[in-house]
Amino acid sequence: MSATAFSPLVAILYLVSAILFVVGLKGLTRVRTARRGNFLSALAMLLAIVATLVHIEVLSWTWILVGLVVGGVIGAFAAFRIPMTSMPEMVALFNGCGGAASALVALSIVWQSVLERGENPAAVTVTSLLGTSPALTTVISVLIGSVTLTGSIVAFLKLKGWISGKPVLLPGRHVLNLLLLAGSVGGGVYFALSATDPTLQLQLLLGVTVASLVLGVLLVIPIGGADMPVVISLLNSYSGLAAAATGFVLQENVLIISGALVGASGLILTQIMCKAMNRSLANVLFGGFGAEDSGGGAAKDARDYVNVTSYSPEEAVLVLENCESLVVVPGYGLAVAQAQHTVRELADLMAKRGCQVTYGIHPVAGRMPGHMNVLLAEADVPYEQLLEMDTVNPEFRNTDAVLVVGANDVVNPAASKDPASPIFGMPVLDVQEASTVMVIKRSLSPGFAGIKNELFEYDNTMMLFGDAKKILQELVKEFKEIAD
Amino acid sequence: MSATAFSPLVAILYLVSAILFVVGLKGLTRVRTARRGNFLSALAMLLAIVATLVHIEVLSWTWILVGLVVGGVIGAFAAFRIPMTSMPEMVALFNGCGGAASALVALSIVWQSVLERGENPAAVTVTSLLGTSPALTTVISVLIGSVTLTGSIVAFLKLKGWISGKPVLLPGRHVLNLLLLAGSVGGGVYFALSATDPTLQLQLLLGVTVASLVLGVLLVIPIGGADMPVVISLLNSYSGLAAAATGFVLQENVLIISGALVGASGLILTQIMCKAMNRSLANVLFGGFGAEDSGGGAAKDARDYVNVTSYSPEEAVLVLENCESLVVVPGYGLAVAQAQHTVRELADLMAKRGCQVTYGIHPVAGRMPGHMNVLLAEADVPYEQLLEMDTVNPEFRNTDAVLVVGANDVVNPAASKDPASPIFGMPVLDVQEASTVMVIKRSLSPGFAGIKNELFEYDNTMMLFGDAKKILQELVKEFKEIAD
Amino acid sequence: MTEALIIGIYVFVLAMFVGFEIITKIPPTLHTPLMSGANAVSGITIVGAIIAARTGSAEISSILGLAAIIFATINVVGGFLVTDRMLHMFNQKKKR
Amino acid sequence: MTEALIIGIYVFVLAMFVGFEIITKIPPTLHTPLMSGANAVSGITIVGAIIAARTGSAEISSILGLAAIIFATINVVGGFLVTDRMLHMFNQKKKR
Ligand SMILES: NC(=O)c1ccc[n+]([C@@H]2O[C@H](COP(=O)([O-])OP(=O)(O)OC[C@H]3O[C@@H](n4cnc5c(N)ncnc54)[C@H](OP(=O)(O)O)[C@@H]3O)[C@@H](O)[C@H]2O)c1
Ligand SMILES: NC(=O)c1ccc[n+]([C@@H]2O[C@H](COP(=O)([O-])OP(=O)(O)OC[C@H]3O[C@@H](n4cnc5c(N)ncnc54)[C@H](OP(=O)(O)O)[C@@H]3O)[C@@H](O)[C@H]2O)c1
Repeated sequence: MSATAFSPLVAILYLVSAILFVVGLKGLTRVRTARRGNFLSALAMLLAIVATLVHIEVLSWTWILVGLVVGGVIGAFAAFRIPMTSMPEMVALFNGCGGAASALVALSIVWQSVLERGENPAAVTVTSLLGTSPALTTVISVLIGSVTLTGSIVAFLKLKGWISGKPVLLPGRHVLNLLLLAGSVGGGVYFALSATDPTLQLQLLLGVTVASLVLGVLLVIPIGGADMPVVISLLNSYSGLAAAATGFVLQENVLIISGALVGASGLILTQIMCKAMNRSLANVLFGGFGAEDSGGGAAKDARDYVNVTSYSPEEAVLVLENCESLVVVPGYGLAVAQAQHTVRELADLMAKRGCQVTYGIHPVAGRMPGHMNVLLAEADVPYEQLLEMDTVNPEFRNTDAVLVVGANDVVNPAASKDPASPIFGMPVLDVQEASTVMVIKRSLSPGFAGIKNELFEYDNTMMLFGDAKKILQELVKEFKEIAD
Repeated sequence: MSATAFSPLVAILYLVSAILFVVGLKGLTRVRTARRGNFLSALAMLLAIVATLVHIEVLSWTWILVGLVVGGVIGAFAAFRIPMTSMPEMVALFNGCGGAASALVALSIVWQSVLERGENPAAVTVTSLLGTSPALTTVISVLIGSVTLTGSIVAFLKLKGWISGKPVLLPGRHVLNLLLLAGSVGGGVYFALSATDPTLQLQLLLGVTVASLVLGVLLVIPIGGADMPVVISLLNSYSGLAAAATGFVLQENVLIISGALVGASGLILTQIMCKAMNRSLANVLFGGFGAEDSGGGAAKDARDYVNVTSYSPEEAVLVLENCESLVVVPGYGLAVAQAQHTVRELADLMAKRGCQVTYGIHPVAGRMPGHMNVLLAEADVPYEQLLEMDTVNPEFRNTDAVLVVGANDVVNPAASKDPASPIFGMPVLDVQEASTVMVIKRSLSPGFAGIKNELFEYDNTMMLFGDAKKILQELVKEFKEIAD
Repeated sequence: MTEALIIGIYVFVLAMFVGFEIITKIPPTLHTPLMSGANAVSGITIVGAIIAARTGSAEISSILGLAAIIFATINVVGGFLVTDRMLHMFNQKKKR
Repeated sequence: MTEALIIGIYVFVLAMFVGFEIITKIPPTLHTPLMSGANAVSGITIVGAIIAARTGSAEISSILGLAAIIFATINVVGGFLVTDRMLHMFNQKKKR
């Protein structure tokens, strides 16, 4: 480590910590071991922090303690306060913090080792003092960290709805982004290799910082709000790489290892998520998916539909009370309406009447991976009733009724039928195979993909228009009346 | 590297080589990519060798070239000459060479850097000159390398049948082995830590070498010949660890990485192989499995059997010519008799008559993993006809006839029926479910596990006694006569 | 290129391999927890933040360090707690 | 313990993880080829052997080095060739 002397004990502690990170992350990939895996990772982090505190010559504890306490309180408060359904936003914010921290550490090292030296500061540069490669990794850390920070903030704002979720497609944005990237990289290389003047070097560094902050915004702005989970996963990978870059600056292997672990696993996860939506990463990042001008089959409102039959909750209950099997298919609308408890109430009433109720969970239903699982878990729906797509799809032909609650794209038959459809190829739930399909949504507006769904026109489809929670509450009320 | 100056270019070449090793080994785990994987590993090795030659200051090329040419010719000659069916022996020998090389390198470093110094050699020890940890890793490299060498040689001799395949169980062998191990380790530690006298240090090093050479013999002698594949896999893992230890001595990361890769993958493979036999590694190493005194159900000859009916090849053909489906179950006896071509001839004749012929391959049939696959591949049996155990087992109930050729343990019903049997729990091929089972073997002697097989007494079993090749040739002859 | 940089690259490459290999098939339910758990791990930069802030002076470097500690701690503490909260939910359901 | 040793241990541990992770499910057919392929890789000790023999003197160290080169080369060349021979057999079969 450049900042401190080498200590074998601390190196071993860091190694143990790195091993625990590996074991912990591996644990996170299996349901049975996930919680223990998370715990092991947290333990690894604690170990790394303690080893660091023991190791370095702390000149003043005040700021370290202040920082730990303030950050810890904010983090814990945020973690306990937010509702489960706002997880993606929260993860985005946390991720931004990580990126910011990596960039700040790199900047602080520059100030500390160069600008604040007792000797004549005009005589030394980062490169002359620390060497070329630490200078280079410093600027990489700043670059990636800054992009992560502002990119995550934009993702957060989009998910919160504080700025429009619609892709903002500036003209010439690709050129602008390329220029900014080239500028940052070029400035960074010049910073590390050729600068001999500390003032110029400082200006370059600040220039790179600003350029990457802007770049982060511009890269995420053109991406639709619903693609944010993928973006966050990618930014998560970046924040790992930023931490690894910081590790190169400090020559600390534990940072390099954990950073690389996160970098790699984030990339893999991003790919897995893209695959589940049947899209390429490039399409997610640069496709402007969900923008106004999105391709063929775009639908805005009822004018695109013919032969849609709307039913009242009373009529729906007449069908439901004779069902022997019901599959509930939840979608993003369930989260919007916060109707998870009501849907469970209805399911329980049906089950009491002898109907077999299960839930069909599409892997990308909602707006984050596992969105429906989290939502239904909050409403205490038994785990065994949640069926994955591959399990539930062959069942639909033997199902009396399907209740689609605020789902749209994930039940769109065009995905398997219409090669011209933008979502063609994405595996969907074949709800139309059931005897009756009931769809609860507020209007005929499209879902995330912005396209028409001809399921709503099918003869065996009953549309129940209204807010999911309200409609479900009415269904529950009717049911109770029957029971009395 | 202690022996040479640091060169970034060479370090990068070594890194590329290490990456290629990882990718290559990963490729070796899938049938589709296995050959390319092996090629990539070989490329990685070539790269590492070239990088080394470029890098170090070669004072004389003679010996290096002599070594490469002599070793290369011997290796290539051995690789091309041996029959496919002697693979395990060959791998054992190659493996022994690897262990020997690691030990020799470590010894050479000691001589070169200490004993052959121009200055007064009496004044320096390995430890004082190279440091404690290189001294320690040197002795580890010698220890593991020597055990690998002699262990592999014993495995080779057992497989070749040049020494008895029977476990040789010396009384008190566990104590003796423990003493030898403790002696080697203790001597090694003393060598690295406390020796100040170079003569004593040299004596210690030679003592450790001799003790580990003896240990290698004693560890493998008590293991039955048929367990040798597992032993070789374990020794393979050791040779990797020896290479890694050499890497520590030379402070060369490419050796550490490739050595650790082999060490880890060898361990995993050993475990997989033990699992396929439903035995623990400890049982394989220390159980003396296959010794004269092996537990209940031991059977030596015909006196243990009642109700065995022996048939002639003519009678067998009468049954076979009416079969619509035949499963051939090959075992170790097929390899002994070298009857793979003849069995294929018979199968082709049957197929021509409209019978559907497949082969049921048990994962541990024969004496090495994939033994039957290699054997039948040599006889050009189409790959699609080879069915794995899980695929073929449900088929037996619909099969007209099963032809068991020199297999015994892998078709022993006791494995699933008799909890007292030593092989209880091992998954076997349920051949008895077929209408007729024909078993070709020379006598009623037991197979590798040394136990009775009551399949031979079943009513639907026809025993065809004789050498597998001879019996099969007679069957082929009879068949051709029918066809005429 | 210095030897230290090369060694860093070795360690980095190996750790990337480990990262790629440990995440293979993962059920969709765990996508979000894995994301947020991995995110918490990337807060390891806190080690660097502590080093940066250790002088406790009023100089710019220490102030940047303090800010880095705060941000990194939010990331670490918030990340692990939020992940645990999510996973707790799934576990509860399974026990019944 | 020196810094060099510690770094070696880091590299070793990471490579062990990689080794454990890349070998997961492997069909029985490939057990023997994998064994012999991995065995050939362990011949990497040839790098050390070349270093040991580079002086080419008639001293004991060089003679040990020469022996090491011969053994390691047998391991490497024989191992890769034998593996390729085995795999060639399987591949041939599949093409038909
Ligand atoms: N899960 C992920 O990780 C992830 C990530 C990125 C993108 N995506 C994308 O998101 C989409 C998910 O599909 P989805 O079927 O779940 O959702 P969707 O296709 O976006 O459809 C949601 C539907 O819910 C309705 N809705 C909204 N608020 C409602 C309320 N209060 N009450 C009743 N209905 C309401 C909307 O129709 P009305 O406005 O008419 O009510 C809308 O059509 C997919 O296209 C997927 O690719 C998912
Ligand atoms: N595949 C592996 O990797 C591996 C590794 C270690 C151990 N093993 C063990 O090896 C055993 C393999 O089972 P297996 O059924 O293949 O073999 P087996 O149980 O050893 O039986 C082989 C049979 O072949 C007969 N035989 C020998 N030479 C013959 C010839 N020339 N013609 C006709 N028959 C002949 C023998 O009986 P006669 O003497 O009466 O002819 C013997 O009963 C298992 O117990 C397994 O656990 C396998």
